[in-house]
Amino acid sequence: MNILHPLLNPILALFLAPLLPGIINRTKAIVAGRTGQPLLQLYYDLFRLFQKSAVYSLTVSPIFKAGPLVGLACIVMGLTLVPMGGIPSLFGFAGDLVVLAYLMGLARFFTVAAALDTGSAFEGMGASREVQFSVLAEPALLLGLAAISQVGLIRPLTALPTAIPLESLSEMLARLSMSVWMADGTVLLLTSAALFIVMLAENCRIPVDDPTTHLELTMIHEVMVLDHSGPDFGMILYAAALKLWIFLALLAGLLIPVRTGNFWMDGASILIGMVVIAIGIGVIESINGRLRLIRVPQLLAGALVLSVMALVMVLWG
Amino acid sequence: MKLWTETLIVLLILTNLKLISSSRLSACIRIVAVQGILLGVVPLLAGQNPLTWRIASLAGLTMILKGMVFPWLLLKAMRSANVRREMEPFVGYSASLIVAAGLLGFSIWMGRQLPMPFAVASPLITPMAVFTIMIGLFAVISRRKAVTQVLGYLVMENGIYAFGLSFAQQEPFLIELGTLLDVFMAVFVMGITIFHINREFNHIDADRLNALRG
Amino acid sequence: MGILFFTSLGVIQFSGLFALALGRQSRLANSVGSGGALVGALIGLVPAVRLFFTGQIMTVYRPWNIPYGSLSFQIDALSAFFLLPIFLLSAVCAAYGAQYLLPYRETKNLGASWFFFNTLVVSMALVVTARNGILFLMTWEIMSLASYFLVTFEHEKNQVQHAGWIYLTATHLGTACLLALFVLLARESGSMDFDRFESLRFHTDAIAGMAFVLALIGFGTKAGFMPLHVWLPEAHPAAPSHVSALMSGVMIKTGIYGLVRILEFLTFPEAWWGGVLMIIGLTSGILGVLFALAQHDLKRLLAYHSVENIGIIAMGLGLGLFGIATRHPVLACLGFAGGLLHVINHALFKGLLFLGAGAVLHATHTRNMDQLGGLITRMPWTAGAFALGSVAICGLPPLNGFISEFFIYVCSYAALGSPDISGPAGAGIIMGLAMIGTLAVACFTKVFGVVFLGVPRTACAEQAHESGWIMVVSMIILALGCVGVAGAAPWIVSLMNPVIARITGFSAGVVHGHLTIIQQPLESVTRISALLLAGIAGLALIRHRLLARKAVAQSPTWDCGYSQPTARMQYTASSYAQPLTRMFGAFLQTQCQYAAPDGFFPQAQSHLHTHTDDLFTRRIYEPVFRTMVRLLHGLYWMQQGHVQVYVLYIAITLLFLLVWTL
Amino acid sequence: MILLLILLPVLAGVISFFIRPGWMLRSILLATAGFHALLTGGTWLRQPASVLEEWLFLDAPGRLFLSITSLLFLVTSVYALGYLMREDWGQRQDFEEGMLFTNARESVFVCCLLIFLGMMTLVTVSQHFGLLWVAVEATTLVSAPLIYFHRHVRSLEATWKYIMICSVGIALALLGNFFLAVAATTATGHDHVPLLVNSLVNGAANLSRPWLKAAFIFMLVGYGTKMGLAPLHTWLPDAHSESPSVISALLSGALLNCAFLAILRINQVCIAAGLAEYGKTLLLGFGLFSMLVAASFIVKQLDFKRLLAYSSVEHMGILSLAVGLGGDGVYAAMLHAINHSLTKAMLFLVAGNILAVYHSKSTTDIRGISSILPINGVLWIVGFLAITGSPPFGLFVSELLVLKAALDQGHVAIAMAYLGLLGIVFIGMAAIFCRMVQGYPAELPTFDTSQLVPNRTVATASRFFHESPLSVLPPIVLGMLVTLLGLFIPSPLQQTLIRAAATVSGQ
Repeated sequence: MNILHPLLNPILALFLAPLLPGIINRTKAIVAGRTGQPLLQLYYDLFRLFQKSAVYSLTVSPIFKAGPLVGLACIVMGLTLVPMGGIPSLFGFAGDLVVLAYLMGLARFFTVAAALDTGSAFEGMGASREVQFSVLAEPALLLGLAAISQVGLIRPLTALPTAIPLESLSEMLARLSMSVWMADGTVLLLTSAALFIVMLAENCRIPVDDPTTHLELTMIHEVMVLDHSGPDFGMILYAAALKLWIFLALLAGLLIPVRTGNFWMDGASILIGMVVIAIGIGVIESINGRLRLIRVPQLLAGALVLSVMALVMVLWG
Repeated sequence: MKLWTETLIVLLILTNLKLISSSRLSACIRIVAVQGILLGVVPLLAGQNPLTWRIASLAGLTMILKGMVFPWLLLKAMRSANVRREMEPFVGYSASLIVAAGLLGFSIWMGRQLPMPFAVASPLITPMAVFTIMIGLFAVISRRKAVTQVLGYLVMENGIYAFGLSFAQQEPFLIELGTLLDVFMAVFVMGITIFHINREFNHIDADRLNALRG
Repeated sequence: MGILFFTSLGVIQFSGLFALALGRQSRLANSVGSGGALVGALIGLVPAVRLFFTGQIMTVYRPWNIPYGSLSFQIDALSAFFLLPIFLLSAVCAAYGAQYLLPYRETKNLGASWFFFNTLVVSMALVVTARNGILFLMTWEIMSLASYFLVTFEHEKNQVQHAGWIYLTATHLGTACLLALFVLLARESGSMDFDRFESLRFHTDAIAGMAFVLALIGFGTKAGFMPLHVWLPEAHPAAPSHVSALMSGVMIKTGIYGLVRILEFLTFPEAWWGGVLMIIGLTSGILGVLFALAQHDLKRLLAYHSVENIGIIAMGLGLGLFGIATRHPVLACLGFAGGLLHVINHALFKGLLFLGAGAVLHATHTRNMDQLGGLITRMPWTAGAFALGSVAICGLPPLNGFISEFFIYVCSYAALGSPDISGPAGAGIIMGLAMIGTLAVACFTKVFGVVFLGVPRTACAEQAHESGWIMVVSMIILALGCVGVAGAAPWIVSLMNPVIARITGFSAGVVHGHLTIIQQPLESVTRISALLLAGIAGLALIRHRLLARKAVAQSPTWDCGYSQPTARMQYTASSYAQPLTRMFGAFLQTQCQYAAPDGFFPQAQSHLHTHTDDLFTRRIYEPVFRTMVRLLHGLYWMQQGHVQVYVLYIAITLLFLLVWTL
Repeated sequence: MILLLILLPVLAGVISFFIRPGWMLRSILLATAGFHALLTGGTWLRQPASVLEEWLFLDAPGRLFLSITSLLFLVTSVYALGYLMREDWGQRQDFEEGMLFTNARESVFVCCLLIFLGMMTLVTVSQHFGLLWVAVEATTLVSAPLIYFHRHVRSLEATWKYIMICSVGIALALLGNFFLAVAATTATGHDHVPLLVNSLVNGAANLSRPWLKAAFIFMLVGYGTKMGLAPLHTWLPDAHSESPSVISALLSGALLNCAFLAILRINQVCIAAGLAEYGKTLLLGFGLFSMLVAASFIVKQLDFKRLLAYSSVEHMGILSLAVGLGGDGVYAAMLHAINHSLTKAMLFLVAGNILAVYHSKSTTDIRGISSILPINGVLWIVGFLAITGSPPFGLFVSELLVLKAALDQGHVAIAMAYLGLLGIVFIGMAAIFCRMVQGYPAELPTFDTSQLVPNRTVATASRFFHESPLSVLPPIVLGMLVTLLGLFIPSPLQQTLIRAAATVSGQ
């Protein structure tokens, strides 16, 4: 495989990620029968925000200013660890999935700290919810990936395997060919469902969070960034788009069993998959309402249960 | 010889029974005095050895101390404390007799469990001694007045002493004398304490001395 | 090498004695005590560090006129591995303490305090080097007692007295198990010398299992395994902060040391040992962090986090045991390495956090987080160090906490592939670790956010000031340590080879072979961390450029149109944690006192007060103790003061014995 | 030499009965104590010859217990010096119930104290069971006036109970002696083995088993009463709490050991006669039950002198348990006896100091000892740690060895019970001792108001309470000794301990 192939995902992401929210919004608009925002709305927004100056609260400290920087940097680094189906990631190594999850954790830490730095009750509220949901989402994510790591392995029959493989995300996903899907489809479906829910939660989509609401009391992610403005806010929006990209890439890698070995073919299929999933998100957002906050943990717990089931099936199935 | 010995044993047992069934203190003290004198006779009868000056003097001393000096001391204490009767003992007089019957049974059982390794004047000596000890203990436990308790202690000592005189005569004189002296000292110290109790509390009810607990 | 080690201990102990002798000349005693500890600990670092480079084991043996005792010491790789954090943290805490204790110089006997501090340091060093059961138990108990006296520094407070009692009780009961453990080992081996224990091969599983359980309880009490942890949340808040740092940072780790050392003697572990340890680890980890989340007291919160981190260490060790029991050397090596590395990491960041908490306490005189806020502008250095410590303790990259958790994660993922019981064990640990990690993030965003960020909630936070330079430098050193371990992670792996070889009993070559598996991923992690930092710097630069020619405005925080926001409207620690504490309410059982406002113009003050007691204290220990006292008092009728009854006892005893035996 | 050891204190005691001036009495006391200690020290250098047809002989266990007794007596007599000088000999008020009382005469006190020493010496050197019995009984009688030194109602009550219970116990022991004599008599009824320990051990094969068993029971119960084995211990807390602290120290530290020695002697005969298992069972039972009873009374005990007394019951239980376990346990018992005596005496002396300042024995009222009596505060805590078997004090080693003995013999249940009870005692004592020492007193003790300046503050109060050397040095010495024994056992002592253990376990 070409040494440049792993660069595909980061480069595509950096340029195309803002498109994904656009696709979702267009879908929602079409389903609702509205004209809706242009597909490239986020690009315009970002451009405008980076042009603007910033307003900072009187109470804030450097932590507030560090929040968007760390958030964006973490997500960008995360990008380098995500493969696109059969196309390996840039820096893949054994255990990179942990690093990926923890980079998002670091981003969360600083976003939340920045929110608390303003001293606003609303932002504290949002921060509090954000960390609450992550408590269930992250185990679901890591267990789901654990299940994937065991799919399609040739499991030794003897009690004493000589070596236990340690794999990177790329190797795990590269294995998921059609034949593996035929054999372990249920596990993969369960995992995909779990990861899909995690994706909805992590990217503040309905039914967990409504990115378009304007009632601060009910918001989660958006309310945390109320005080950010200008380039800071731009970075936050951009990071959010990249994060969505990461999850969609993972999901598409999971759901699209095209492992031909042909770079263009594999890449294109994953990209198409991502667009399809984005449209799917749009449809779901159109036909669902946001859950009551108190119900969200149940949804996430459901995701966790799905992951555990997948893992149980793959370990004993 | 055996006849005399057994008569003595029965007498001792009877004194014990009498002791725990009478309420008048002076009567009790007198019974203990009688028991002391009877006890003085024991070495003369129970031993196999011919009568020596040692045994004779021991018998004499026993009679003097147990039959006269102790009762006198106790009577004096009783008078100074101005008590005449054992009021409401913990165990009533009839019940005491029933308990005594039980203790007698136990003593005989114990005598059977511990057969003498050598020939003795009467197999009843051990039960008698144990019974006397038990009655003494019972008196200490079931009676309220300090004087009665000292009496009980004395009876208990009598039992031990009876046993010792009968079977442990081989032991040197010093022990026996020492024993006597010790008992004497004990009663003396107890008497002094009773005197103090009477002075401090204006009563000699041992059961009311219960400030120290827990 | 031995000379240096004992010189260091001598310097520390004698300076402690000297400080004690100086007594009321507090300022001088303070300097002597802390200076001696600092210098001695730095000297002591030398032999410990040198062992890792020369591999030369130091052994000292002298006969000792105590039955079964011998003055036998050895610094092997495992000892040295624990000596490193002991001496490092001791030195830092000693320096910090010198400044921290100064305000007490009029009212307290600082000489005594330093005497116990230095004794604690010396006894810890001796605990991890002793090679004789009696010697070990003695130093162990002296360590406990010294720390007890340190905890009760402010003994005039009822709370501190109570905390001291709980600590003393817990540690003593733990020691009781250790007594039984060592006596058991001595019975099997015929000697109290560790060398003889080592030659021991426990073929009787029952005895080995019993020894393991005893070790687990005995050492677990000191380490703070749930449910034996109850002394930690009491003792750590009560102690002066440099002492809390030392106790939480390294003293509780002597429990881990003891456990590992005993495992070294019990050559053939069984799978259930690993299972037990893992379940303890999961329980401690998850419940520890949950209880931490529910606390308002800063130091109590940190104490619960020690329980959590001990849980993580226990998970690593549990995986290691699984590995040995199920013959997966990879698991054994990675698990033990992860657990032990976390020992050092936890020492660094928990020490740092306690010192930071101490600085806050020093400046504001309160440990109640809900009264703080906005300290970052008043104490920037402390805040910075604390933030770094917080990121590290959450196990987030690019700091050291992540490195050890990464070991354990990798180990768990590796375990998944094995067909035996290790698979589910690995899955459990992945889930637990993920949960602990996110809960820790929740908890430390709460701590950092509520204490340092926002605006001050009360006057005491308003008037806070930065600590003295020694305290600040101490914190910075530990912060650098956190960064350093993370940066040097790939090289540290090779340093751990002899330690792991010692524990697992594998040859150095085998251990090296298995540990290299993680070498390359670690290098990648380091690279990504470096890139991350570079990325942040780059982004900062970009933003700087973007904003360079524009007017940056400042305004009050947007409060959704509310016209008169006050500091009291900020989210408090309790409200921040509320969704999570409610979610896990079944475990936490938070008690709530609430007086609702009444009417349109409420007159009476309404208030809300929540309190989360320790579940195990309230549900298990207190009832058990109460029952015990009641049962014991059942014997009170014995001593009612009636002499007749007393004589009756004699008679009954006599009759009973006669009837029974004749 | 042995005779001198016994007669010296007795004669000195008799002489001092007729002397009035306080200083003379005190110098006689101190001189006798010192000389006795010197003589005892001499026995370590040269084995004294046996006297009175081997009735008196100083074997290894005897020497051990004699040394404890002599040492304690010396230390406590130094303390008593200060105590007697401080004591107000006129009429004064009892601080608990407010009534007036006086002390006994100083000469009576010194006289009894010295004879007490003589009798305890006699116990340790007696090889003859009869003589041993006489000596033990004599200690009871001479110590009664000592307990009744403060002539008030509570001490009188304690004395009465002490005399009554111990007399009954001792009487039973006497019967035990007679039983032993019967057991030692051969079938003809004329010839007999003398009641000397050695003769009985050597002729053990000819002893009558049932009688020996009965003798053991009676002696165990009898001397056990004196030693304070539960449930025969009932006099102990009363006597210890009401007697002057010097006397409590001697009772706990020396007298209980003497009774223990008596039990060891008869146990030795039993072992030789092949009744080892039988004796062990009884000793184990008494040991554990004593520990249990002591533990239950120590927890939340309201009177600290009673607490110390119950602690003595506990340790007597440990001694009994240790001997019952055999093996290492016997050695441990010997070591433990020393350690316990030193520590308990130290604690009682400190308790005396605390009592003198606070005028209260309540564990709930006394606070902040360390703030007004710093040295005593430290000593109190050290004593607590030592008595509960924490290192680096001697009891740690001995208690560990007892545990080892239990596990070595395979008595897992006993080992667990032992550890559990020790744990309970520790917890109970920790709660009481720490609270007493820590903090500040709610109000300052008001005893010697002349020493206090007005407007005193609690924090500075320590400057106004003088801790005289005579009151703190003796406990300091004891504390140092017990620390030393925890860190290092001198070789001569070690050898004596081993020999003593061998002797009493019948080897």
